[in-house]
Amino acid sequence: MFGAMICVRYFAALRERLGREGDQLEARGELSAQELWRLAVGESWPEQIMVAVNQRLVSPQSCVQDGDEVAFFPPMTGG
Amino acid sequence: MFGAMICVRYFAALRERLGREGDQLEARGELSAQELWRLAVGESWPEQIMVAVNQRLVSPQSCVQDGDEVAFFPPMTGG
Amino acid sequence: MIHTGLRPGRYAACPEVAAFEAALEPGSWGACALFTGAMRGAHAVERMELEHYPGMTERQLQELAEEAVQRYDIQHVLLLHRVGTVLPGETIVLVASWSAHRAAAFQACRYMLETLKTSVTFWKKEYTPAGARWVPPPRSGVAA
Amino acid sequence: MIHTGLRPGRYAACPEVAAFEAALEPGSWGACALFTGAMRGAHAVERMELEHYPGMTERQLQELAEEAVQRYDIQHVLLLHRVGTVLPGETIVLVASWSAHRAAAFQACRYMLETLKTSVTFWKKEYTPAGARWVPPPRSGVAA
Repeated sequence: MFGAMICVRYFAALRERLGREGDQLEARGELSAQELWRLAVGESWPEQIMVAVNQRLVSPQSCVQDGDEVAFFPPMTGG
Repeated sequence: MFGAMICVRYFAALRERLGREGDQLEARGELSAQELWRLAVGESWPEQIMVAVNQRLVSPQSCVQDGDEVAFFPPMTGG
Repeated sequence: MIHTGLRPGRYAACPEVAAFEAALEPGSWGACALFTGAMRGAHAVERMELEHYPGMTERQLQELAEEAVQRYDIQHVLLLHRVGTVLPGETIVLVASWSAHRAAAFQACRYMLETLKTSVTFWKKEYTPAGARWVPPPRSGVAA
Repeated sequence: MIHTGLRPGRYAACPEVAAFEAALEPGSWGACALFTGAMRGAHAVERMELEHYPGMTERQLQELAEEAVQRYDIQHVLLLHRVGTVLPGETIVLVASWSAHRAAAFQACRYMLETLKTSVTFWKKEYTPAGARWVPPPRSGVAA
Protein backbone atom coordinates (compact mmCIF):
# COMPACT_ATOMS: atom_id res chain seq x y z
CA MET A 1 0.00 0.00 0.00
CA PHE A 2 2.14 2.83 -1.37
CA GLY A 3 2.18 5.87 0.86
CA ALA A 4 0.08 4.30 3.68
CA MET A 5 1.25 5.18 7.15
CA ILE A 6 0.44 3.90 10.62
CA CYS A 7 -2.03 6.18 12.32
CA VAL A 8 -1.17 6.29 16.03
CA ARG A 9 -3.75 7.60 18.51
CA TYR A 10 -3.55 8.42 22.20
CA PHE A 11 -6.41 8.66 24.69
CA ALA A 12 -7.22 10.04 28.12
CA ALA A 13 -4.34 10.62 30.59
CA LEU A 14 -1.84 9.45 27.99
CA ARG A 15 -3.05 11.96 25.39
CA GLU A 16 -2.79 14.69 28.01
CA ARG A 17 0.71 13.69 29.11
CA LEU A 18 2.04 13.51 25.54
CA GLY A 19 0.28 16.74 24.62
CA ARG A 20 -1.01 15.38 21.29
CA GLU A 21 -3.83 13.23 19.93
CA GLY A 22 -1.68 11.06 17.71
CA ASP A 23 1.18 10.59 15.25
CA GLN A 24 1.67 9.35 11.70
CA LEU A 25 4.51 6.83 11.26
CA GLU A 26 5.83 4.58 8.54
CA ALA A 27 6.28 0.96 9.62
CA ARG A 28 9.06 -0.05 7.12
CA GLY A 29 8.84 -3.77 7.68
CA GLU A 30 7.52 -5.89 10.53
CA LEU A 31 6.90 -4.13 13.82
CA SER A 32 5.13 -4.96 17.07
CA ALA A 33 2.77 -2.52 18.78
CA GLN A 34 5.33 -2.30 21.57
CA GLU A 35 8.09 -1.37 19.11
CA LEU A 36 5.78 1.18 17.48
CA TRP A 37 5.30 2.75 20.93
CA ARG A 38 9.06 3.20 21.29
CA LEU A 39 9.29 4.78 17.85
CA ALA A 40 6.33 7.11 18.35
CA VAL A 41 6.72 8.10 21.99
CA GLY A 42 10.44 7.55 22.52
CA GLU A 43 9.94 5.78 25.85
CA SER A 44 10.29 2.17 26.97
CA TRP A 45 7.04 0.22 27.24
CA PRO A 46 5.07 1.22 30.36
CA GLU A 47 3.31 -1.47 32.35
CA GLN A 48 -0.14 -0.04 32.41
CA ILE A 49 -0.71 0.83 28.76
CA MET A 50 -3.22 -0.95 26.51
CA VAL A 51 -3.23 -1.25 22.73
CA ALA A 52 -5.91 -1.49 20.07
CA VAL A 53 -5.09 -2.23 16.44
CA ASN A 54 -7.82 -1.19 14.03
CA GLN A 55 -10.10 -0.65 17.04
CA ARG A 56 -9.65 -4.15 18.49
CA LEU A 57 -7.81 -4.79 21.75
CA VAL A 58 -4.59 -6.72 21.13
CA SER A 59 -1.47 -7.71 23.05
CA PRO A 60 1.58 -5.39 22.87
CA GLN A 61 3.39 -8.13 20.91
CA SER A 62 0.88 -7.99 18.04
CA CYS A 63 2.16 -6.99 14.62
CA VAL A 64 1.24 -3.65 13.13
CA GLN A 65 1.71 -2.54 9.55
CA ASP A 66 1.26 0.47 7.31
CA GLY A 67 -2.40 1.39 6.99
CA ASP A 68 -3.22 0.29 10.53
CA GLU A 69 -4.81 2.51 13.16
CA VAL A 70 -2.99 1.83 16.42
CA ALA A 71 -4.30 3.30 19.67
CA PHE A 72 -2.53 3.46 23.03
CA PHE A 73 -4.45 4.24 26.21
CA PRO A 74 -4.55 3.70 29.99
CA PRO A 75 -6.78 1.01 31.57
CA MET A 76 -10.47 1.71 30.99
CA THR A 77 -12.69 3.17 33.70
CA GLY A 78 -16.21 2.96 32.29
CA GLY A 79 -19.44 1.86 33.91
CA MET B 1 -57.76 -16.50 78.90
CA PHE B 2 -61.32 -17.63 79.50
CA GLY B 3 -63.25 -18.38 76.33
CA ALA B 4 -60.32 -17.78 73.97
CA MET B 5 -60.10 -20.24 71.10
CA ILE B 6 -57.47 -21.09 68.51
CA CYS B 7 -58.27 -19.42 65.21
CA VAL B 8 -57.24 -21.80 62.41
CA ARG B 9 -56.85 -20.45 58.88
CA TYR B 10 -56.31 -22.19 55.55
CA PHE B 11 -54.91 -20.67 52.37
CA ALA B 12 -54.70 -21.32 48.64
CA ALA B 13 -55.01 -24.93 47.40
CA LEU B 14 -55.55 -26.15 50.96
CA ARG B 15 -58.44 -23.74 51.53
CA GLU B 16 -60.00 -24.92 48.29
CA ARG B 17 -59.57 -28.62 49.09
CA LEU B 18 -61.03 -28.28 52.58
CA GLY B 19 -63.84 -26.08 51.31
CA ARG B 20 -63.49 -23.57 54.16
CA GLU B 21 -61.39 -20.60 55.22
CA GLY B 22 -60.79 -21.70 58.78
CA ASP B 23 -61.95 -23.27 62.03
CA GLN B 24 -62.26 -22.27 65.68
CA LEU B 25 -60.87 -24.81 68.16
CA GLU B 26 -60.19 -25.02 71.85
CA ALA B 27 -56.66 -26.13 72.70
CA ARG B 28 -57.36 -27.62 76.21
CA GLY B 29 -53.73 -27.92 77.29
CA GLU B 30 -50.47 -28.10 75.39
CA LEU B 31 -50.68 -28.85 71.70
CA SER B 32 -48.31 -28.72 68.74
CA ALA B 33 -49.30 -27.19 65.41
CA GLN B 34 -49.12 -30.67 63.93
CA GLU B 35 -51.54 -32.02 66.57
CA LEU B 36 -53.84 -29.06 65.95
CA TRP B 37 -53.87 -29.99 62.26
CA ARG B 38 -55.07 -33.50 63.11
CA LEU B 39 -57.79 -32.10 65.35
CA ALA B 40 -58.98 -29.51 62.86
CA VAL B 41 -58.63 -31.35 59.56
CA GLY B 42 -58.86 -34.97 60.72
CA GLU B 43 -55.94 -36.05 58.55
CA SER B 44 -52.39 -37.14 59.33
CA TRP B 45 -49.74 -34.47 58.79
CA PRO B 46 -49.01 -33.98 55.08
CA GLU B 47 -45.42 -33.47 53.98
CA GLN B 48 -45.81 -30.26 52.06
CA ILE B 49 -47.80 -28.11 54.48
CA MET B 50 -46.40 -25.01 56.19
CA VAL B 51 -47.51 -23.38 59.43
CA ALA B 52 -47.60 -19.85 60.76
CA VAL B 53 -48.47 -19.06 64.37
CA ASN B 54 -49.61 -15.48 64.91
CA GLN B 55 -48.42 -14.70 61.40
CA ARG B 56 -44.88 -16.00 61.87
CA LEU B 57 -43.57 -19.10 60.13
CA VAL B 58 -42.84 -21.87 62.63
CA SER B 59 -42.03 -25.57 62.61
CA PRO B 60 -44.92 -28.07 62.85
CA GLN B 61 -43.63 -29.04 66.31
CA SER B 62 -44.19 -25.54 67.70
CA CYS B 63 -46.65 -25.14 70.57
CA VAL B 64 -49.97 -23.44 70.01
CA GLN B 65 -52.41 -22.22 72.64
CA ASP B 66 -55.82 -20.64 73.01
CA GLY B 67 -55.85 -17.15 71.57
CA ASP B 68 -53.36 -18.01 68.82
CA GLU B 69 -54.00 -17.56 65.12
CA VAL B 70 -52.63 -20.66 63.38
CA ALA B 71 -52.46 -20.79 59.59
CA PHE B 72 -51.81 -23.81 57.39
CA PHE B 73 -50.87 -23.40 53.75
CA PRO B 74 -48.98 -24.98 50.83
CA PRO B 75 -45.45 -23.85 49.90
CA MET B 76 -45.37 -20.24 48.72
CA THR B 77 -45.13 -19.30 45.06
CA GLY B 78 -44.59 -15.56 45.04
CA GLY B 79 -42.20 -13.44 43.04
CA MET C 1 -35.39 4.62 52.69
CA ILE C 2 -37.48 1.48 52.59
CA HIS C 3 -40.79 1.14 50.84
CA THR C 4 -42.71 -2.11 50.50
CA GLY C 5 -46.23 -2.70 49.33
CA LEU C 6 -48.93 -4.88 47.87
CA ARG C 7 -50.65 -3.69 44.72
CA PRO C 8 -54.17 -4.89 44.02
CA GLY C 9 -54.17 -3.20 40.60
CA ARG C 10 -51.63 -3.11 37.80
CA TYR C 11 -48.61 -0.89 38.18
CA ALA C 12 -45.84 0.23 35.87
CA ALA C 13 -42.34 -0.47 37.14
CA CYS C 14 -40.65 2.63 35.78
CA PRO C 15 -42.81 5.36 37.33
CA GLU C 16 -42.63 3.55 40.68
CA VAL C 17 -38.84 3.52 40.55
CA ALA C 18 -38.64 7.12 39.32
CA ALA C 19 -40.90 8.32 42.13
CA PHE C 20 -38.86 6.42 44.72
CA GLU C 21 -35.56 7.74 43.39
CA ALA C 22 -36.92 11.28 43.35
CA ALA C 23 -37.27 11.05 47.14
CA LEU C 24 -33.64 9.95 47.66
CA GLU C 25 -30.88 12.46 48.22
CA PRO C 26 -29.35 13.16 44.79
CA GLY C 27 -25.85 11.75 44.44
CA SER C 28 -26.26 9.64 47.60
CA TRP C 29 -25.99 6.31 45.75
CA GLY C 30 -23.88 5.03 42.90
CA ALA C 31 -25.47 1.71 42.10
CA CYS C 32 -29.02 0.49 41.68
CA ALA C 33 -29.88 -3.14 40.95
CA LEU C 34 -33.46 -3.77 39.98
CA PHE C 35 -35.46 -6.84 39.10
CA THR C 36 -38.90 -6.96 37.60
CA GLY C 37 -40.84 -10.17 37.16
CA ALA C 38 -43.74 -10.16 34.76
CA MET C 39 -46.44 -12.66 33.91
CA ARG C 40 -45.46 -14.49 30.76
CA GLY C 41 -47.90 -14.97 27.91
CA ALA C 42 -46.94 -18.57 27.23
CA HIS C 43 -48.85 -21.81 27.96
CA ALA C 44 -52.30 -20.37 27.14
CA VAL C 45 -52.60 -18.91 30.65
CA GLU C 46 -55.27 -16.22 30.41
CA ARG C 47 -54.87 -14.79 33.88
CA MET C 48 -53.42 -15.46 37.28
CA GLU C 49 -54.86 -14.95 40.75
CA LEU C 50 -52.35 -14.00 43.40
CA GLU C 51 -53.53 -14.92 46.88
CA HIS C 52 -51.83 -13.60 50.00
CA TYR C 53 -52.20 -13.63 53.80
CA PRO C 54 -53.42 -10.14 54.67
CA GLY C 55 -51.34 -8.69 57.48
CA MET C 56 -48.66 -11.36 57.45
CA THR C 57 -47.61 -10.77 53.84
CA GLU C 58 -47.16 -7.02 54.29
CA ARG C 59 -45.11 -7.55 57.42
CA GLN C 60 -42.95 -10.18 55.74
CA LEU C 61 -42.16 -7.78 52.88
CA GLN C 62 -41.19 -5.03 55.30
CA GLU C 63 -39.03 -7.39 57.38
CA LEU C 64 -37.37 -8.78 54.27
CA ALA C 65 -36.42 -5.27 53.15
CA GLU C 66 -35.10 -4.41 56.62
CA GLU C 67 -33.14 -7.65 56.77
CA ALA C 68 -31.55 -6.92 53.39
CA VAL C 69 -30.44 -3.47 54.60
CA GLN C 70 -28.89 -5.11 57.68
CA ARG C 71 -27.25 -7.96 55.81
CA TYR C 72 -25.88 -6.11 52.77
CA ASP C 73 -24.22 -2.75 52.32
CA ILE C 74 -27.31 -1.13 50.80
CA GLN C 75 -29.11 2.04 51.81
CA HIS C 76 -32.49 1.93 50.08
CA VAL C 77 -35.02 -0.74 49.11
CA LEU C 78 -38.14 -0.67 46.98
CA LEU C 79 -40.14 -3.89 47.10
CA LEU C 80 -43.56 -4.17 45.45
CA HIS C 81 -45.69 -7.23 44.79
CA ARG C 82 -48.91 -7.64 42.96
CA VAL C 83 -51.94 -9.35 44.51
CA GLY C 84 -55.29 -10.25 42.95
CA THR C 85 -55.90 -10.74 39.24
CA VAL C 86 -52.84 -10.45 36.98
CA LEU C 87 -52.90 -10.54 33.17
CA PRO C 88 -50.11 -11.66 30.78
CA GLY C 89 -47.40 -9.04 30.40
CA GLU C 90 -48.19 -7.30 33.68
CA THR C 91 -45.54 -6.77 36.35
CA ILE C 92 -45.87 -9.12 39.32
CA VAL C 93 -42.87 -8.17 41.39
CA LEU C 94 -40.38 -5.32 41.61
CA VAL C 95 -37.28 -5.59 43.79
CA ALA C 96 -34.72 -2.79 43.82
CA SER C 97 -31.80 -1.86 46.04
CA TRP C 98 -29.59 1.22 46.07
CA SER C 99 -26.03 1.22 47.32
CA ALA C 100 -22.62 2.80 46.96
CA HIS C 101 -21.38 -0.59 45.77
CA ARG C 102 -22.61 -2.51 42.77
CA ALA C 103 -21.85 -5.95 44.23
CA ALA C 104 -23.96 -5.24 47.32
CA ALA C 105 -26.79 -3.85 45.20
CA PHE C 106 -26.87 -7.00 43.04
CA GLN C 107 -26.57 -9.40 45.97
CA ALA C 108 -29.30 -7.74 48.01
CA CYS C 109 -31.65 -7.60 45.03
CA ARG C 110 -31.11 -11.26 44.26
CA TYR C 111 -31.43 -12.25 47.91
CA MET C 112 -34.76 -10.49 48.32
CA LEU C 113 -36.12 -11.99 45.12
CA GLU C 114 -35.14 -15.56 46.04
CA THR C 115 -36.57 -15.14 49.54
CA LEU C 116 -39.80 -13.73 48.10
CA LYS C 117 -40.26 -16.81 45.96
CA THR C 118 -40.17 -19.31 48.77
CA SER C 119 -40.69 -17.58 52.11
CA VAL C 120 -43.30 -14.86 51.69
CA THR C 121 -46.98 -15.80 51.79
CA PHE C 122 -48.04 -15.54 48.16
CA TRP C 123 -49.77 -18.24 46.13
CA LYS C 124 -50.37 -18.19 42.39
CA LYS C 125 -53.24 -19.83 40.56
CA GLU C 126 -53.26 -19.95 36.77
CA TYR C 127 -56.39 -19.95 34.63
CA THR C 128 -56.39 -21.50 31.16
CA PRO C 129 -59.31 -22.33 28.83
CA ALA C 130 -58.83 -25.96 29.98
CA GLY C 131 -59.13 -25.11 33.69
CA ALA C 132 -57.23 -23.73 36.65
CA ARG C 133 -54.20 -24.97 38.57
CA TRP C 134 -52.13 -23.83 41.51
CA VAL C 135 -48.58 -23.04 40.43
CA PRO C 136 -46.10 -25.51 41.95
CA PRO C 137 -43.25 -24.14 44.10
CA PRO C 138 -40.38 -22.73 42.00
CA ARG C 139 -37.26 -24.61 41.17
CA SER C 140 -34.20 -22.47 41.79
CA GLY C 141 -33.32 -20.04 39.01
CA VAL C 142 -36.45 -20.51 36.92
CA ALA C 143 -38.69 -17.48 36.65
CA ALA C 144 -42.25 -18.29 37.62
CA MET D 1 -33.84 -7.13 20.56
CA ILE D 2 -30.54 -5.45 21.28
CA HIS D 3 -30.04 -1.74 21.66
CA THR D 4 -26.78 -0.11 22.65
CA GLY D 5 -25.81 3.52 22.59
CA LEU D 6 -23.69 6.40 23.75
CA ARG D 7 -25.47 9.42 25.19
CA PRO D 8 -23.77 12.80 24.99
CA GLY D 9 -26.53 14.41 27.06
CA ARG D 10 -28.25 13.35 30.26
CA TYR D 11 -30.86 10.64 30.10
CA ALA D 12 -33.41 9.25 32.53
CA ALA D 13 -33.19 5.51 33.06
CA CYS D 14 -36.89 4.82 33.46
CA PRO D 15 -38.25 6.28 30.21
CA GLU D 16 -35.46 4.52 28.30
CA VAL D 17 -36.41 1.18 29.80
CA ALA D 18 -40.13 1.80 29.32
CA ALA D 19 -39.63 2.68 25.65
CA PHE D 20 -37.49 -0.40 25.10
CA GLU D 21 -39.99 -2.70 26.81
CA ALA D 22 -42.84 -1.20 24.82
CA ALA D 23 -41.16 -2.54 21.67
CA LEU D 24 -40.89 -6.09 23.04
CA GLU D 25 -43.63 -8.65 22.47
CA PRO D 26 -45.89 -8.45 25.56
CA GLY D 27 -45.62 -11.56 27.72
CA SER D 28 -42.48 -12.71 25.88
CA TRP D 29 -40.25 -12.41 28.95
CA GLY D 30 -40.67 -13.15 32.64
CA ALA D 31 -37.57 -11.62 34.18
CA CYS D 32 -35.73 -8.33 33.77
CA ALA D 33 -32.54 -7.52 35.63
CA LEU D 34 -31.44 -3.93 35.40
CA PHE D 35 -28.50 -1.98 36.74
CA THR D 36 -28.05 1.76 36.76
CA GLY D 37 -24.86 3.46 37.81
CA ALA D 38 -25.01 7.10 38.73
CA MET D 39 -22.40 9.69 39.53
CA ARG D 40 -22.14 10.07 43.28
CA GLY D 41 -22.13 13.47 44.94
CA ALA D 42 -19.38 12.63 47.42
CA HIS D 43 -15.74 13.79 47.53
CA ALA D 44 -16.46 17.34 46.31
CA VAL D 45 -16.42 16.19 42.67
CA GLU D 46 -18.25 18.88 40.71
CA ARG D 47 -18.38 17.12 37.38
CA MET D 48 -16.90 14.28 35.41
CA GLU D 49 -15.75 14.11 31.80
CA LEU D 50 -16.27 10.76 30.13
CA GLU D 51 -13.88 10.24 27.24
CA HIS D 52 -14.36 7.44 24.70
CA TYR D 53 -12.86 6.13 21.45
CA PRO D 54 -15.39 7.08 18.78
CA GLY D 55 -16.20 4.11 16.59
CA MET D 56 -14.47 1.52 18.75
CA THR D 57 -16.57 2.19 21.86
CA GLU D 58 -19.89 1.87 20.02
CA ARG D 59 -18.79 -1.39 18.42
CA GLN D 60 -17.57 -2.77 21.75
CA LEU D 61 -20.96 -2.07 23.34
CA GLN D 62 -22.80 -3.78 20.51
CA GLU D 63 -20.46 -6.80 20.62
CA LEU D 64 -20.75 -7.03 24.39
CA ALA D 65 -24.55 -7.14 24.14
CA GLU D 66 -24.41 -9.77 21.39
CA GLU D 67 -21.93 -11.83 23.38
CA ALA D 68 -24.21 -11.74 26.43
CA VAL D 69 -27.14 -13.00 24.34
CA GLN D 70 -24.93 -15.86 23.08
CA ARG D 71 -23.48 -16.72 26.45
CA TYR D 72 -26.58 -16.49 28.65
CA ASP D 73 -30.17 -17.53 28.17
CA ILE D 74 -31.39 -13.97 27.59
CA GLN D 75 -33.44 -12.57 24.72
CA HIS D 76 -33.10 -8.79 24.96
CA VAL D 77 -30.44 -6.30 25.99
CA LEU D 78 -30.48 -2.57 26.59
CA LEU D 79 -27.05 -1.06 27.16
CA LEU D 80 -26.55 2.70 27.40
CA HIS D 81 -23.51 4.67 28.48
CA ARG D 82 -23.00 8.34 28.99
CA VAL D 83 -20.13 10.26 27.35
CA GLY D 84 -19.05 13.86 27.81
CA THR D 85 -19.82 16.00 30.85
CA VAL D 86 -21.66 14.26 33.70
CA LEU D 87 -22.95 15.98 36.86
CA PRO D 88 -23.51 14.44 40.32
CA GLY D 89 -26.69 12.36 40.49
CA GLU D 90 -26.86 11.77 36.75
CA THR D 91 -27.04 8.27 35.29
CA ILE D 92 -23.76 7.10 33.75
CA VAL D 93 -24.60 3.56 32.72
CA LEU D 94 -27.70 1.46 32.22
CA VAL D 95 -27.45 -2.30 31.67
CA ALA D 96 -30.60 -4.40 31.35
CA SER D 97 -31.36 -7.91 30.18
CA TRP D 98 -34.67 -9.69 29.63
CA SER D 99 -35.09 -13.43 29.89
CA ALA D 100 -37.49 -16.21 30.74
CA HIS D 101 -35.18 -17.06 33.64
CA ARG D 102 -34.26 -14.79 36.52
CA ALA D 103 -30.84 -16.36 37.08
CA ALA D 104 -29.82 -15.77 33.46
CA ALA D 105 -31.14 -12.20 33.58
CA PHE D 106 -29.07 -11.42 36.69
CA GLN D 107 -25.92 -13.15 35.44
CA ALA D 108 -26.00 -11.46 32.04
CA CYS D 109 -26.62 -8.03 33.58
CA ARG D 110 -23.73 -8.46 35.99
CA TYR D 111 -21.44 -9.84 33.31
CA MET D 112 -22.05 -6.89 30.99
CA LEU D 113 -21.50 -4.40 33.79
CA GLU D 114 -18.22 -5.93 34.93
CA THR D 115 -16.97 -6.15 31.34
CA LEU D 116 -17.95 -2.52 30.73
CA LYS D 117 -15.85 -1.40 33.67
CA THR D 118 -12.59 -2.89 32.48
CA SER D 119 -12.80 -3.76 28.78
CA VAL D 120 -14.76 -1.04 26.99
CA THR D 121 -12.95 2.15 25.96
CA PHE D 122 -14.23 4.72 28.45
CA TRP D 123 -12.11 6.94 30.67
CA LYS D 124 -13.37 9.11 33.51
CA LYS D 125 -11.85 12.39 34.66
CA GLU D 126 -13.10 14.03 37.84
CA TYR D 127 -13.10 17.77 38.45
CA THR D 128 -12.97 19.17 42.00
CA PRO D 129 -12.34 22.73 43.21
CA ALA D 130 -8.78 21.56 44.01
CA GLY D 131 -8.13 20.28 40.48
CA ALA D 132 -8.77 17.37 38.13
CA ARG D 133 -7.71 13.73 38.18
CA TRP D 134 -8.18 10.67 36.02
CA VAL D 135 -10.15 8.01 37.88
CA PRO D 136 -8.00 4.94 38.60
CA PRO D 137 -9.17 1.54 37.27
CA PRO D 138 -11.92 0.02 39.45
CA ARG D 139 -11.35 -2.54 42.11
CA SER D 140 -13.82 -5.40 41.80
CA GLY D 141 -17.24 -4.80 43.34
CA VAL D 142 -16.82 -1.11 44.12
CA ALA D 143 -19.08 1.24 42.18
CA ALA D 144 -17.09 3.95 40.45
